[in-house]
Amino acid sequence: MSATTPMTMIQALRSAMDVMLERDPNVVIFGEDVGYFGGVFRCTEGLQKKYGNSRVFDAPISESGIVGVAVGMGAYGLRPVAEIQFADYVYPATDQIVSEAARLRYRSAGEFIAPLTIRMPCGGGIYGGQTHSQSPEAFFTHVCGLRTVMPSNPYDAKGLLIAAIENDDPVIFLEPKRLYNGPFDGHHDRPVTAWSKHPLGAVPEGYYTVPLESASVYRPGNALTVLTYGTMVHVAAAAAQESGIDAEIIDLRSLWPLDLDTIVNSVQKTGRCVVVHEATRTSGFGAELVSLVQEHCFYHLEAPIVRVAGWDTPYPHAQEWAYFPGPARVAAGFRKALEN
Amino acid sequence: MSATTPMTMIQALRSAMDVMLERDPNVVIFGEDVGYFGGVFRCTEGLQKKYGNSRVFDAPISESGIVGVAVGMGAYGLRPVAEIQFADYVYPATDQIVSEAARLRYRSAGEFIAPLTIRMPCGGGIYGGQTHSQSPEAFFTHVCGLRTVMPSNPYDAKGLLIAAIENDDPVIFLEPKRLYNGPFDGHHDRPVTAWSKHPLGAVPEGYYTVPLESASVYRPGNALTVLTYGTMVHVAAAAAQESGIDAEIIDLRSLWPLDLDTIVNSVQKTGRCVVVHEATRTSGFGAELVSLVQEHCFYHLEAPIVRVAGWDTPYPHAQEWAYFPGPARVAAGFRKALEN
Amino acid sequence: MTQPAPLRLHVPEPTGRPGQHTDFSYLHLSPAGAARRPPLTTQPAETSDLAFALVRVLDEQGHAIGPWAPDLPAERLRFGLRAMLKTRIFDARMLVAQRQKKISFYIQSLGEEAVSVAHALALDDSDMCFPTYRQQGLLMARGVPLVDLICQLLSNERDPLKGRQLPVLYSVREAGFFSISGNLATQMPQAVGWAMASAIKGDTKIASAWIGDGSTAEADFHTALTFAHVYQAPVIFNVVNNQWAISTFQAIAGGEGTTFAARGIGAGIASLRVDGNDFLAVYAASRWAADRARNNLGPTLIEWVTYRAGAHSTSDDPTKYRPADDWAKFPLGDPILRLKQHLIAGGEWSEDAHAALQQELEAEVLAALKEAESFGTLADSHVHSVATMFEDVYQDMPPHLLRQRAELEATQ
Amino acid sequence: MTQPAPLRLHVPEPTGRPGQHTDFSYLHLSPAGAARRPPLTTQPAETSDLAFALVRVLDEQGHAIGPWAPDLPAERLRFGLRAMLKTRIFDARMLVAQRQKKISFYIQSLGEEAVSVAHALALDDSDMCFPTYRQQGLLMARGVPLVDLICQLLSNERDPLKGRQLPVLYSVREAGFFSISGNLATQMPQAVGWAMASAIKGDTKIASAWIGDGSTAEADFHTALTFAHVYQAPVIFNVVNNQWAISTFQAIAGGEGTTFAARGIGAGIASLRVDGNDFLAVYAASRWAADRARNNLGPTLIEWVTYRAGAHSTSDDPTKYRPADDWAKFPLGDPILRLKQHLIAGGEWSEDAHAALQQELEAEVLAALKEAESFGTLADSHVHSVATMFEDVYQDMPPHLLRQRAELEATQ
Ligand SMILES: Cc1ncc(C[n+]2csc(CCOP(=O)(O)OP(=O)(O)O)c2C)c(N)n1
Ligand SMILES: Cc1ncc(C[n+]2csc(CCOP(=O)(O)OP(=O)(O)O)c2C)c(N)n1
Ligand SMILES: [Mg+2]
Ligand SMILES: [Mg+2]
Repeated sequence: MSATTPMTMIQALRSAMDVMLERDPNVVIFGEDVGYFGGVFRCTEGLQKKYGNSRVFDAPISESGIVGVAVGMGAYGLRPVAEIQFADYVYPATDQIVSEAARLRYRSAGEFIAPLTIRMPCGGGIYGGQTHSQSPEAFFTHVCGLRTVMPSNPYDAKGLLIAAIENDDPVIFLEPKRLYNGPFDGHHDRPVTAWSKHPLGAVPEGYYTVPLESASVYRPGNALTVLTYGTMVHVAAAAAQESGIDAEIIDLRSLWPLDLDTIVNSVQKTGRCVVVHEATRTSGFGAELVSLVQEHCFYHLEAPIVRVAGWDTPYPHAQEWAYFPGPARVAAGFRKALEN
Repeated sequence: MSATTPMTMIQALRSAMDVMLERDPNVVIFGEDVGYFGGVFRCTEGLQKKYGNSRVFDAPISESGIVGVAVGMGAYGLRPVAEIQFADYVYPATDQIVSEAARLRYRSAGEFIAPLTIRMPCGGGIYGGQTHSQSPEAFFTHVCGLRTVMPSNPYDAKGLLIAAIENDDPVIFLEPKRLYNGPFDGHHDRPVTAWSKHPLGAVPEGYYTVPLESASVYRPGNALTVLTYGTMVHVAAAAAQESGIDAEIIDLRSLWPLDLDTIVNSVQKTGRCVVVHEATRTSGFGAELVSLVQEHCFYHLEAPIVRVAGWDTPYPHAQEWAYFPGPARVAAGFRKALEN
Repeated sequence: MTQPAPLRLHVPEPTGRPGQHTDFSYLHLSPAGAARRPPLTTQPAETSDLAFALVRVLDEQGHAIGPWAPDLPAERLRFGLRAMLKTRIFDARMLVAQRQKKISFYIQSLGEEAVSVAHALALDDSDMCFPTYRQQGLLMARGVPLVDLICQLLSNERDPLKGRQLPVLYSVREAGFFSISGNLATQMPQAVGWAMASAIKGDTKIASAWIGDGSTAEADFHTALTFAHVYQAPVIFNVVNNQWAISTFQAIAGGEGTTFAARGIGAGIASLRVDGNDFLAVYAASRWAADRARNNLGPTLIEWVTYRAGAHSTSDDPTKYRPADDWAKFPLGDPILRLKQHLIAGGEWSEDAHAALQQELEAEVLAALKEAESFGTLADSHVHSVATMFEDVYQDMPPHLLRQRAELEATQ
Repeated sequence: MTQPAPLRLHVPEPTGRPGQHTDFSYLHLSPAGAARRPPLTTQPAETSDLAFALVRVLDEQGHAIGPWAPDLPAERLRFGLRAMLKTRIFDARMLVAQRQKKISFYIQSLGEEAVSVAHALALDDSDMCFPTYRQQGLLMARGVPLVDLICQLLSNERDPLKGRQLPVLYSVREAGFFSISGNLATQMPQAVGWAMASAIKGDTKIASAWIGDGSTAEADFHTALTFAHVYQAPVIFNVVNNQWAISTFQAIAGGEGTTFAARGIGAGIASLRVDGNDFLAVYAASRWAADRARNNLGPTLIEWVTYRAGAHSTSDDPTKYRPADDWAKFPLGDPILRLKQHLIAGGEWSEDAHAALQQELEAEVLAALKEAESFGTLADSHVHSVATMFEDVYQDMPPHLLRQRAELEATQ
């Protein structure tokens, strides 16, 4: 593996796209404002200049069109990497994702495939209000044929994005925007820490992958198992540290299909489980995790599995930090899982 | 309550709309082919003739437009009842449902509301293949601000539809198409039975409601609790009868918000639980039900909660009956829940 | 202004309902030969007139007249006639098979054969078609083996799509026929993306996409126009205006007082309105559009004016919502009869040859049906194994699907 | 044909980038007074020329000329000037407040004030506007109390939207100002539905909807056109072509070689392209459209040609993607200066009066800000209680939200 450099998540994502544009002439990148300007979060900055505007270009403001043309490009043989400016704006593309990208291989019995990667920033914590804060992963995990991925750090972001681009299935690639510039642990009133201070902010410069369907144990522990992903990995870590509870934190990385073995092994060891996500609770992806754990580890469970999640309300602007499941709420969830 | 008549589910739904068009001049009905022709499943037959074409009319083939204009009508003060021809075709309307109808009251702090009812046939069993068979309820239950309802018989269908139309929240009203003409129990190779032979096929002619957020105990029992809705209510009943297992079958009717008390009371009594739905399993609404039961009844559970659901594949045409969770698979789920 | 009158909702109605006679004057036809033929390099906005006119080549006597009359050898015309007739005979036979319950569902293209067959002749074989469920003519023109198609219809053990799709939702990659979606209009932006990909790669292949009048109301239609215009994608948009979308008249999709071709003009796309039952006009307009696309001159939209002569599908009964004899009165006639008349008028065809061809094709279709049936039908449960249901969801089967397949096998 | 050359992808570029000068000739301007004014009863297709022309009233000297020159008393013009100036001053002051971190986010409408203010003057107060985030001019023209607006911007305890929405996403039902969505273009079909409802009820109210050039690429724009055309809904579509959508030039939304007004023609809707910085032209065209709608003559689409003089929002830096001095060179000038010039030319206004007005409005805005700040800001956490977060999700709070609210209160 090549030498590592400290990178933010934005730089790591950009590096992944750079590497893939270089390696594979079939990779193309487009989306709203991604071309000349380089994206509202600057993830594609400089790529148009480097690879030209038929490889990296701006798209009309039409999420359905962005995904729709990506499906056609995929069928042609390209590997489109499309950006949706905010995950909150993916809904117009639902039909092209659910009815088309996800089912093209199946319905054509393998004649046509849709090897797309659809990147989108998700999650709150930037005072973005109800339309710049959502985490819609549950929708995607319900759709067979899709892969859903969410990194929690620069190293994984780059390795997973390369793996996603190379994968022949359509991949929904969710990027927790609050992590773009630092490992946010939920303490919004404290100074921002930098990725350069985090071990997973050291990123190889060249090509490497983090395999899909593999979870990582972010923090080993014995008291209980935490199943989480994205920003909440860091919040859970803060909760563990602050509560002194020896939580084993599993960063799922790939939400679906997922790495069930790592989950089952951990819960069978700890006997207790807390599921944490930022998305609204009801029918969130946490419900699937709870179901899997109780199906596979029922006789090892010593207490009910606890869910800590966003409330079942839109993400409010002014009350953002009462909505966001911060370390205090996560730690309360830990304590609940340790009752009895 | 007025005199009852035997009605199919189609007749009961039509009767509900007829009653509401008559009672409330703000009720309007539209959708693809619903006007002159009366709908591809004939649910609105005769209504345009009776109420005129500014109350009941055809819409362009645009699900996003149908829901979008319904939101505007609702804001004006009408009570639109929109039909989506098949639930499989609701995806183009996702943004108008999720970002608009569901959040209009919230984001305007109550200044504007979206009192829509969006009817759509769902479920398989008619050899409709992957685009005429889907059950997308899980999506809707994840969206705060929406109500999701699914009746399993003519009596409930009419009473729930009237309640939905009268309700000021947006209601997704899913109609299991395989039940339109008879209480289908999953035995596709047996002759179709008629609603006129079923007690819940006797429907009052006039106005009545079945309250939202209320489940019904379709079959009392002691061995285990079955949480289900729609077509699967009848399949579960067949499974209970054929297996001789004394299942208590709860017909949720309102999926979300739901009647948690009825669920908890039953599971605390039986100590065992099977969740059954036709939709794909992963991140299906069953996952939320499993989560709720394990959260609220953990110490009463004697065995893992079992999910019986559609496989995580598109709904195939030729292998339809291997996909559909019929009585044998449901009964196997019962037996699994009784192990240990 | 004085106090205005109350507003009222306008709900378009067809000019004929059961028991009445349709007044087809709403079609605004031009005579054959009347519409001009602009150069390939025309500016899109300059085709405005053609989006409201009607390009026609064949006159009442079957003569080819005017600037659009193509220079097509009789050989090719006979090939086209054969493909159209084959399409019609195939449709008729499959309808019978559906009534016999061998096939679970069917959609015919009766009366619209020219818009796919003649278009196919104007494309290269490596160009990709993004069809709807009513372009079986493309398959006939491109010579796809009938047995393969019928196996798909029968959902049997040789169904190339493994029983996964409703009958008629074919996918034939090697014939440049994209997998048909059950969701209307989704193929439109996909065709644009495919065409953009060809341009990105510097290839020479173009795409051609199909949509019905009713489905133009779907957002994806407009999205496709926008993207095609912005990137000048080498794509052709075919709007088959067969006047009906199940029970709704084309005015419910927005055809009243304007045309579907006009949508293209608004989006900056060169657009034509063409007699879709005139084989020569369809060929000529398609060729014009294909040449534009292939020469980096951008997309073209063509509205084909035709008539859905049959029921929408085998689930539909059109006598419930429109006059039963509409097709007989439809002013643009029958595409097969019109091409036949043209060939006979030119001494290139005869009634006898036609009768012989008819017989030959009927035998061919029947033989294919018989052979296909030998591989079973859905009704007799000779279908792909249930285990195949779990394949192709992903490239590699993930553990959860392996578990589910095992669970299914355990309860079988 | 000979073997064609390789295809290539066309990606539109603006005529100016940082360090260059924008060539505004792409705008294709007509002189003031040149565009004809058709009768209200015109057929939509007959407005084609006007969708490519430019309706203008004010000439270089500030004189009102041509058939569109409206008959508007000086009183109303001064009212309009005041509302535009108030909008501009409000914007400027709120930008400062944002930089001071009193407000978390802001979007100004600099340079586009006429398209909302003059339009508002052409509507009745009971007509409903379906705006985007850049039509604060409507609020000023309709006299919404500034303190209410600023409380929304401050997300404070008096925020009428209870802190739920980003700043500027107002909802003011009693001023006929529909709740602004953060999701682009969704308001378009909603406006059509609202207008259809008015028609269904036989009322006389009409709807007016707003969208940016970039957002016309969203499917909902086209869907709205289709439904409005089909049902002849009493609605006005305002496309504010301010040349930019964040960093993308209007050609990326499909403005190259055509106009946004032309989209309406294709859909069978009467359409105009109008100088959006010409207060009189905006009023006249708006009035024409409103009169058509109110008289059951159907929808109208108007493209307002203007320029987004400021940054997209406080999160944006336009010098990264366009020449910094573009606005100064924009050929349609500044709507406030142009109306001021017209009034002064007619002896109805003076530099002194203008200066006094400016001072008065600055004081008014400052006073309102001060009063609003007395109810707190987001920064100092004087916001609606966290318990309110659970309200208005449903009409009545369901048990699961009661439980969640209790859970929140327990961990606070
Ligand atoms: C998204 C979606 N909505 C609705 C349908 C149901 N549907 C199938 S065909 C059809 C009519 C289409 O009419 P048109 O586009 O005119 O094509 P034609 O059948 O006339 O060839 C409808 C409404 C569907 N398949 N997909
Ligand atoms: C569905 C959706 N996609 C993307 C965005 C992000 N976004 C917000 S404003 C904007 C640009 C809109 O440009 P335009 O329509 O021209 O309006 P203007 O800002 O120029 O007034 C974009 C892309 C959004 N809010 N909603
Ligand atoms: Mg049609
Ligand atoms: Mg703009």
